[in-house]
Amino acid sequence: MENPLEDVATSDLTMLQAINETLHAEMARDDRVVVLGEDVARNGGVFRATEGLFEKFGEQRVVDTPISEAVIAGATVGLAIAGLVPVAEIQFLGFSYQAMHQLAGQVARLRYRTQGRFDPSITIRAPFGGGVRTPELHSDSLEAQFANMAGLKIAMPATAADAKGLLAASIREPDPVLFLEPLRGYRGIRGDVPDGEHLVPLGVARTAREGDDIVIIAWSYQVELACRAADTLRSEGLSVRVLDLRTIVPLDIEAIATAVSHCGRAVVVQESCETGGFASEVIATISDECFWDLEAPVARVSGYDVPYPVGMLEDHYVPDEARIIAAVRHTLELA
Amino acid sequence: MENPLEDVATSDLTMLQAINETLHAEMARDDRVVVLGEDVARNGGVFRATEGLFEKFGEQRVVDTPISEAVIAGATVGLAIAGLVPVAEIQFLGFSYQAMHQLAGQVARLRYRTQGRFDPSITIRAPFGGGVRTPELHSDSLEAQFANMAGLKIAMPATAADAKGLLAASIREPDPVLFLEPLRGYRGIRGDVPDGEHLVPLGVARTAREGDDIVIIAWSYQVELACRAADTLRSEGLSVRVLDLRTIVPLDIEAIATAVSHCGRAVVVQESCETGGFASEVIATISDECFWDLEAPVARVSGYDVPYPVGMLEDHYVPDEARIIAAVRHTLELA
Amino acid sequence: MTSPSNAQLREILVDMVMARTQSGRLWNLQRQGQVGTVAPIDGHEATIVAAVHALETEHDWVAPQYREPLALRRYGPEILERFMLYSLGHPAGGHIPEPIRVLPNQISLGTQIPHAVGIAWGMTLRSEPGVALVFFGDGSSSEGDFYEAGNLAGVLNAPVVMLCVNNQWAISTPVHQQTAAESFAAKAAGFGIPGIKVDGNDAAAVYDAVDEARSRALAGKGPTLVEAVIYRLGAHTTADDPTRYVPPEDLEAARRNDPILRLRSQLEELGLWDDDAQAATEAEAMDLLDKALDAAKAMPLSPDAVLDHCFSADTQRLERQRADLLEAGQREDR
Amino acid sequence: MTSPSNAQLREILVDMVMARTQSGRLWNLQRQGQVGTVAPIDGHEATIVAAVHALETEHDWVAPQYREPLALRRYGPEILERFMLYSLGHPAGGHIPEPIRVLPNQISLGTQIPHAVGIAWGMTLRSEPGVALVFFGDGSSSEGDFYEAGNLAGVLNAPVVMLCVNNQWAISTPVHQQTAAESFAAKAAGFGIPGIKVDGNDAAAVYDAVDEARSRALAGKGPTLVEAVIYRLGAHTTADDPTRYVPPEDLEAARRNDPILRLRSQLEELGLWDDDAQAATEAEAMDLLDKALDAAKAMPLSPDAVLDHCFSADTQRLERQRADLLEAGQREDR
Ligand SMILES: Cc1ncc(C[n+]2csc(CCOP(=O)(O)OP(=O)(O)O)c2C)c(N)n1
Ligand SMILES: Cc1ncc(C[n+]2csc(CCOP(=O)(O)OP(=O)(O)O)c2C)c(N)n1
Ligand SMILES: [Mg+2]
Ligand SMILES: [Mg+2]
Repeated sequence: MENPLEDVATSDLTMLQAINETLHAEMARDDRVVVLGEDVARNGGVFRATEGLFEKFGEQRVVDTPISEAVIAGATVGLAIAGLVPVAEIQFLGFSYQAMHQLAGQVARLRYRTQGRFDPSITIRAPFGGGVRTPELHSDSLEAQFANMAGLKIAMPATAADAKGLLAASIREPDPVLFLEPLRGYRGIRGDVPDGEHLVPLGVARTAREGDDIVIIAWSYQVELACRAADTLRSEGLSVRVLDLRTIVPLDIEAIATAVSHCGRAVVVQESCETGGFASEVIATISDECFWDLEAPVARVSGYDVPYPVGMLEDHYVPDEARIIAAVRHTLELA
Repeated sequence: MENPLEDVATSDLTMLQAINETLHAEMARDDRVVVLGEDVARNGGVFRATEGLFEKFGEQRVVDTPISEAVIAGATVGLAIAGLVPVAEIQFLGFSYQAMHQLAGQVARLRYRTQGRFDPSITIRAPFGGGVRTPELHSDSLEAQFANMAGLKIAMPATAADAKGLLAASIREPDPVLFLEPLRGYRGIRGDVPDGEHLVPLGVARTAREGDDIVIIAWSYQVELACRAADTLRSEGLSVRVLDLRTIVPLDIEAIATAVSHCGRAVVVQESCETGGFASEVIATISDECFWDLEAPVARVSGYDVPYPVGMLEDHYVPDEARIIAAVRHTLELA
Repeated sequence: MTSPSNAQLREILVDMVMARTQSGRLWNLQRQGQVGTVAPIDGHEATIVAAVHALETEHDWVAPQYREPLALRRYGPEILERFMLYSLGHPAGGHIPEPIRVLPNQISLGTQIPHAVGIAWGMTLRSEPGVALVFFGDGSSSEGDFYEAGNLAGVLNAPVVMLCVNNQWAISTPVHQQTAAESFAAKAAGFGIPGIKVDGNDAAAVYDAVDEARSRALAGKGPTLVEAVIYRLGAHTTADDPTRYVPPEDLEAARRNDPILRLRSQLEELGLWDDDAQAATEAEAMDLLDKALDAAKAMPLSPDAVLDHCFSADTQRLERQRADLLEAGQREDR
Repeated sequence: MTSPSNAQLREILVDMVMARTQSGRLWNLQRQGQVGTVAPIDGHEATIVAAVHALETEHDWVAPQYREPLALRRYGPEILERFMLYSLGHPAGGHIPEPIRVLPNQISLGTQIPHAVGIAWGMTLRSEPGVALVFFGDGSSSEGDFYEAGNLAGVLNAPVVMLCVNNQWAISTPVHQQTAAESFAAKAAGFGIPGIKVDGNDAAAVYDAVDEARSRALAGKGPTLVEAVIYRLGAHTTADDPTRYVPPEDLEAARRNDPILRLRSQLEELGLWDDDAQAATEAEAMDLLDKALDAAKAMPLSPDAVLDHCFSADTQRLERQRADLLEAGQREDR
């Protein structure tokens, strides 16, 4: 299903450009797609992710809402019931808390509650993640909380190509997808993106670096850091695999099991606070699937158990290459 | 700090009675304590947890609010700033989603945001948990989601005595505490409760059953099920320890490590869905702390990855004694 | 605006009597442990039935709270059938079949109001000639969702009819502790839309109000907030004891204003109703309910249905859980 | 109701000029990469300063949104000092010291409104003679929190003054897309409280409105919603490009109505202000800001401060994390 990038024409895009182009393409492809959110229309989104949509598709299909996250999420349920394909933006993931009753209680449960009467073809896009000195609640990594809300799929691309492929797949998916865009990646991640149709199925992890000694498991921007760490360590003769989960729900359990069984050692990286972060779930899954292949405990590299901090403290909170490298070395040293 | 029950006068109470008596005692002890929520005053709460408070302490200190969970939670922040000690009830934990931006973004962060200027002496009580055929969103176990919101403490008593001791400690605590009351336990759990002052510190686990072969780690009503399973297995000659976490934040990491290191094998029981449930955190913590002592992978017994189901399907969803016993047997059989 | 004809009023009364009869029967069945929690309909019949009779069922959507289902008969017999499944705790109770434009019960108060606004908005985007009617209680109006949805509906000019069923109580909380506003209709000012207050025990008045709101919406004039003032004559639900908080004299006064007595005597005067009609309707209501309940009880259900319809297809994790669940079942069978 | 004296108006103007001067300076410092995101105050000065001058700082609480701090000088020099720490991203920026009754900035829109209601309610419970004044924007009024809080305040009769700073924009969203209501003041009807609309560029009018609302509240007559109509003269923040959406002619018209020009010319006519006063105030403003910024820069900060004040004491997990963090620091030092 996935195009090997060698065979297709590609363009060099930032993740932001890839997202914007995909929104353009999906709106052109399916006229049921509507975009709604705060400042998404004339302003093109505070990060310009929706730039040009309003001009191209008009005020009916690209709609600035009042500042009401709950009703942005709640209206998507009604729009889906009415046969539309809503793509809503929550301006920052931290403000999805205002919409949690609609996201966890309604968007996630429409299919289950109605036992399949309605397809919740709903995509909720939201930027998140640290490293860019934003005000409070703009950076928080909440994916683990959403992963515990059954009924939501959660896509967290780490490359520009995946941003395109996963976003297109999310919009076409009959299940609701929370599509999380790393703030640092908007302009900080770029790469070859296939031109034309490009779909990445939800639930299939990606090997971002081959390697045999240890695997670093990550998602979203942390894949970028993991790859840098792997490259640095490779120059020291260590063979470090990097597994990019791409979607945390569905979780590619088999890919995790294969990678960990092969390497025998693993490190999981996340930006959220440690307690109850999704890394715990990955570790529990590893324990379920390949405990006997483990040669050392799986290390976690996480934010700390405090609210996402202010700018001057951010660098002490957010995992970086150095902390990942230290965890890899430590895990390799363990008997 | 904890009274050994042998030395003190006790009464036989249900968990509900213990909670109600504690609210009475704490309101009498400290006139800054105010109780607010839906139907908590004249009606005494839909489960009668606040029965008699309105009559005893009056309409100033026991207040029925409009049906506005966000402002119930949000007002506690203001009340705490004004020097009161609010004890708010969310009628069912599933409706804390309506208040999530206030709970996760405000209640949990008041101390951190103001760097200690204000003490968020806030207690949020909420019933939750399955097995009693409630309508949607009344049963959901959301503790793992809250555990990933730094700044909240989370108490989940499993006995009537702990309901008293932990609730009193929560109300007196300068940090915000989410106090979760298992619906099945309200009348289904009873036992000796110390008369008079009884405090159980937050963050100290309890050994509910001694045992050496394997430890079942649980919290809230699942401790009851775990104890039943342990007792059943004991009659077959197995020595099964049960560790009651009591509070999941703070987590008594040392108690977990000690129990698991001693037994070498463990099962974690939770009612929430599997993915991202707090059992994952316990397993990750075990992996951090005592990987080398593990003789088999730690099993999880959980709800499934679907929304909490309707009545006729509930028994297939909620972990029961049989599933716990099967997990224990399975874990003991593993090489 | 069209007022209901006498023939329509008679149909409305039939549905009202059916709803009350079935609600009473369900109450008893709950007491016998045969069905789950029941929220009695007594006092709400005129408002719900008349509102729904002002709709075109083919085009107009209904988003109920939880007290309405027995009064939504006009949308077809499937509503009762599914509601019996729902009352048993069968998952299929949430599946109201195509093409019926009724959503299942909503337990999370107020959350259905944004859904209705979304549906209404979606219908305009698809140029469909319908409205969305959403029911919600006086208590639910205190949720942020009500306000956010009303405000968005105003901005979008969405064809939605927001019907606040003011039965004076939210469990034990009386309206004056729910809001200090002069009325619930007065809240429309915050959305820049019309707010109408009607006597909800007067079926014709409710019909007229909804009909007018619907016409406005279809004419592109946007949403309307309708407050129907009634009184909850029964308990909140089977789990509630209203004697703890409802003043008996208020209840007495309200009973004298019972919407069914009122419409009955009006139609009796016109010679359109009599004791026989009443008895026949009640008997049919019982019969329909019993049949629907029997059918519901006969509906098969496999244990692993608990995992169905979470997603459009099982994930790897759900596949593992399905295997676990079936294994656990086998263990028990042994 | 007391109108502000000329002397008070002069004090208000001083604070207004200080705020604008410092805001402009901060904008430049942001451009030089010295401080984080800045939300310019231009156009908001009369509303915020005059409102705060109508308060008794010893008793009355202020719950700001995020645009206010530079205009809260009346509450003491600590406000500026802390705001500089905040602008640098220093955690102590959130700690406004005792006994100053001002909350730190609120980023999560509307969430401070329930806090203010809680404070006001708490003050009545403790029989304290104060009110809580909460600032929020036209955009924030669309959040459920605004409505839930307003409704609760109405029911509780809480001594709160809800001040909607209607600067016509919420980032790029104009007021007519924010609500179809006739005004933001009109939303008071939904809470059963008075709603007053004032010209927010008229310092005396704002002072009077807040003073009246405060008197009502202290007299036990409950909350008031005040809408101050102004125009955002600058960008939303340093991250925003308003030329994408603000019609230049509207901005031009608004500039002619600049609240500072207006109060200046009024006081100049009275002989209470002149170019020298203006220059001296601006110079002092710059000086105060630079000093506060220097002090903020000199404020020490240890890496593991990131873990402080989450709880009243470290949990076992936080102890482990503190050790990790210090170890990571040592690795880097090597
Ligand atoms: C979000 C939410 N909060 C609380 C509840 C618990 N609850 C169920 S019914 C009810 C009262 C609802 O009152 P109203 O909206 O007036 O409807 P009525 O029962 O009077 O028809 C409450 C508080 C709930 N179901 N959902
Ligand atoms: C809950 C929430 N949603 C969205 C945002 C993003 N955001 C920051 S400022 C803003 C506009 C606020 O407008 P308004 O309340 O009118 O205040 P103004 O900036 O005009 O002073 C938005 C949408 C936020 N901070 N919080
Ligand atoms: Mg009601
Ligand atoms: Mg504004």
